[in-house]
Amino acid sequence: MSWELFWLLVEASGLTILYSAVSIVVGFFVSAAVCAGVLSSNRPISAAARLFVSFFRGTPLLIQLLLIYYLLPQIGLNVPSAVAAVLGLSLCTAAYQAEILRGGFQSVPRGLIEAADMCGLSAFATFRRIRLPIAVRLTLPALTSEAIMILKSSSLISVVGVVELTTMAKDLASSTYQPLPIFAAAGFVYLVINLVVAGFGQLAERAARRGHA
Amino acid sequence: MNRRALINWSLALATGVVLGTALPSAASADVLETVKKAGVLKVGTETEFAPFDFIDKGKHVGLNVDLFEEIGKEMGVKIEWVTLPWDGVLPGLETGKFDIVAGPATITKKRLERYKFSPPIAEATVAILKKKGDASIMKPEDIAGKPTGAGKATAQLAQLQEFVKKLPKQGEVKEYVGFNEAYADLAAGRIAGVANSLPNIAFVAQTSPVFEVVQPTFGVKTYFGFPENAAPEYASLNDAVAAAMAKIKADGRMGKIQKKWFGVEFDTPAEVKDPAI
Amino acid sequence: MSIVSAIRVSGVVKRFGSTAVLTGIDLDVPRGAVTCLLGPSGSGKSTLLRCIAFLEEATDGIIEIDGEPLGFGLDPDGVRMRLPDASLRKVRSKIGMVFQQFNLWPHMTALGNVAEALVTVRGLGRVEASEKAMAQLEKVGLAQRATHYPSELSGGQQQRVAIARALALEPKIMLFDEPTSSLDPELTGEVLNVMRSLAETGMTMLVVTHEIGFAASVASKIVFLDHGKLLVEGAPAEVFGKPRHPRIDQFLDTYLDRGAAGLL
Amino acid sequence: MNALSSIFGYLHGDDGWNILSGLANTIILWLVGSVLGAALGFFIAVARRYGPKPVDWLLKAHVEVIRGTPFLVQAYLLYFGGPYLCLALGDGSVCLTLEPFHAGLLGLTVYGSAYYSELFRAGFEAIPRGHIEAATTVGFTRWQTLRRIILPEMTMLVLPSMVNMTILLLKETAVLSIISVKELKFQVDIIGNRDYAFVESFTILALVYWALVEICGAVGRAAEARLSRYRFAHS
Repeated sequence: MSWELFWLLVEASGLTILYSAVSIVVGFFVSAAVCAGVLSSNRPISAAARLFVSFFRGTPLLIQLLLIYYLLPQIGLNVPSAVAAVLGLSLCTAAYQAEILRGGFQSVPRGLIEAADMCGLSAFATFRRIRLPIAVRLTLPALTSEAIMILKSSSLISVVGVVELTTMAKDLASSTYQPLPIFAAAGFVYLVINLVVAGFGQLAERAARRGHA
Repeated sequence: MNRRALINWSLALATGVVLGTALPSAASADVLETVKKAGVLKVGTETEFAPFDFIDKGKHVGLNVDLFEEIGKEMGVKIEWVTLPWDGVLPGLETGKFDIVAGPATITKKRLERYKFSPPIAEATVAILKKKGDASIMKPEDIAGKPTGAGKATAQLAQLQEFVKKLPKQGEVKEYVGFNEAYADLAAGRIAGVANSLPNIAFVAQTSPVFEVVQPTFGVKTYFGFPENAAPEYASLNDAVAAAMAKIKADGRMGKIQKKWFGVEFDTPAEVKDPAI
Repeated sequence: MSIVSAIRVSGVVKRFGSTAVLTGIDLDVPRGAVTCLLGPSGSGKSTLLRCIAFLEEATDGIIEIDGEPLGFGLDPDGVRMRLPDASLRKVRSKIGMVFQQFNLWPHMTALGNVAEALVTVRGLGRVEASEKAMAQLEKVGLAQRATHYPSELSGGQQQRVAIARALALEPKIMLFDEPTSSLDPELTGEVLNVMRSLAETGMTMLVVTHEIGFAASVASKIVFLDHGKLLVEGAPAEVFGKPRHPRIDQFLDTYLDRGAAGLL
Repeated sequence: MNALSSIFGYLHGDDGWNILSGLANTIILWLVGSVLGAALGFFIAVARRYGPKPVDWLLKAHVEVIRGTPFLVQAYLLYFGGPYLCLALGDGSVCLTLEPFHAGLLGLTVYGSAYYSELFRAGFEAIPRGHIEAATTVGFTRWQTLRRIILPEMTMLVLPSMVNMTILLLKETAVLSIISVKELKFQVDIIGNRDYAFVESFTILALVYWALVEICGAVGRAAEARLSRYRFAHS
């Protein structure tokens, strides 16, 4: 396999990284809200949040992307490829992240929340300043896994017309009839990106461990 | 009870949402007019189907690119390519994300029920691709008793299955998610031959040093065409494309393009109304 | 008119499902003094304290802080009713609480733990909040440890930070729920010392503890609970002096060596 | 629109049977793959925690490589890579080549194990040291401590992420159609490709996967409810 082909893969990985990174960040904020909704004692809010998780976790991402890309324009919302890609990825990861966070929230020792109550923190302040940061710390390895998962799932955004790493690899494989070396090379590029992500995850874990009771 | 209600509700919603995509788009303005006004014809395709559409050194090239360039000239519009995986291409055509699909697809009875097809652009008749130097297969009948394969649910697979059934000894016919995977298994030695349309495998053999075409073709004669939207507002556009292609065929440009990408020219009828399969 | 008690508990009942933990408690906690809640395990003393902090909702009865009802009040017809959350927050802001398990937030430094509520609740700027928090840490002797995380502090130090955190909000009343029970004996002293000097400033304190020595020497009032009921209350000399209630004898036998009980 | 009726049209006859057999394969691959994957993942997590340093490094490298590359690539290399290597090294006469289904199951197990092991690792980290020390002091062996103390305690934290991961594994089974494992997506795609009925085939896929995910989620919730007695053991 030539350097020229490998370089094409590296170039395509730029979009993989860009779309994944934006979606992970957007998805995190959505997931925090969804998780708060799931744990809420308000029944309609909780039911809506559960339905969100059920739908975006339950159906294949490919189909979610198709719905966003093809269905929304029919109700008058013209979504460009880039927006559809980010929307699909971030809503899907939000559903998964929300479930991960839920496990974390339920493991936050009750005493810490009681202490916040006694200090007069409002429910929202307790959520934002105490429960969320601790839940994130407890679930860092799972959240890192999810980030890596999304990096890889982003291969599906080709269905809305964004040519990223996997699609480029498939294209090259089918035009050169050398699928094995090209897929191996694409796998290597993914590995490098994900090792960097896993490395950041580990740094975060180490920092979090310092502040552990 | 609460949970069950939730599930039912979700399913109903999903069905509604998914089926919604199948509804014809509300816009009923004549598509040809819209295309002319914008000066742009949007063409959807996948890029894993050499030599029709593929990526060479990072650029989208192939017979379709050349052919649509000419069609655009005839119609006085620019061509805008939208490349998607094949799964997403036809839903895109149905929901109006683009005006025509550059597939190409083998024209079959079942597919004609759902879509219109442009005039044929090449023959799709099937031949066998083997590993270079495999002396045990010199004609199609030599695959008797040997494992072979093709892309699943393709017209070519159906032809191969028909053909194998009539041989004295029947080998296994494997189905692959796409032809590229079938080629990979041929290279890996799991199967002895891949059945695909002659234009495709001729190009494969020309590009890759490890494969070779077994002549002649077998099975019934079939043709490749471009899928088109069957809704009435597309009728004038489909006619305009057909007229442009007729002109391109008549003055020899089509032959040149075929020669460039297939190495041979094909004689194709003006229209396939009643396909053999 | 008599002086309003810091805390007044009237007719408080607490049931968890079918088990009654408190079966009707009436109690007055005087201002500016230390009151100790004693009693064997399971007597309901921690539950009572948690009801007073409104971490548990009493099943029945009224709790007044500084003359104002907490969580539940009486409507004009004398029927018990839930009060709005705003009133709950306002009344509860008069109370500071220290827990057995410290409950420091693990992701914040000592200083961060103390300053947090000053910023998010009181709305102080970061700088001002830090200065105030630092002053509190100095009072409990931990100014040098301000940037340490809870996991880097000993149990005694963590509990002193927790006291500083409660004090930073300038409460009128401090509740202590077995503040030294999860500490090694040699770390107990440093926490008790901080509590002693806090008592000397005239802070109203209600302390659930098994430190009988501390109770006897610092408290002005001892309240003894048994089986969810208030058994004895009074000055240490009255409660511990002879003749003693037989349950208190039994209790002292359990918590002190037999010989030591005789010394009291 | 008659999409709904054409969907039902595909659910009986030969197409219906093919879809059903695909569904059966998907469920077998999913269940066996995730059970084996979770078991392997647990042993990886234990070995990394209690084993010697080199074992930890080796397994960490394994986990990062498996996690870091797409399942598509792994399945591809596992299925096509072996024969290629054999052909490169000799005439290909002596060569272990895996059937698609076996290659798929093996790939799924190994892929899942890497992710599961990371979840278990997080679970170990979250358990207060004191609880483990307490078990040691009452004379539990390491294995007993693991089984009786650590496992139940960390389940609460880990369970939702485990359910997540198991659902993700379900969706990864669809990737196996690339190495011609005849699972659900492979069979449903046949209809889509043959008749160009993609909207119908996508709807069928979405509904079936959603139903499976909901079942998995319900099992997870039931397990959580049973295990909730381990929560709030303090105070």
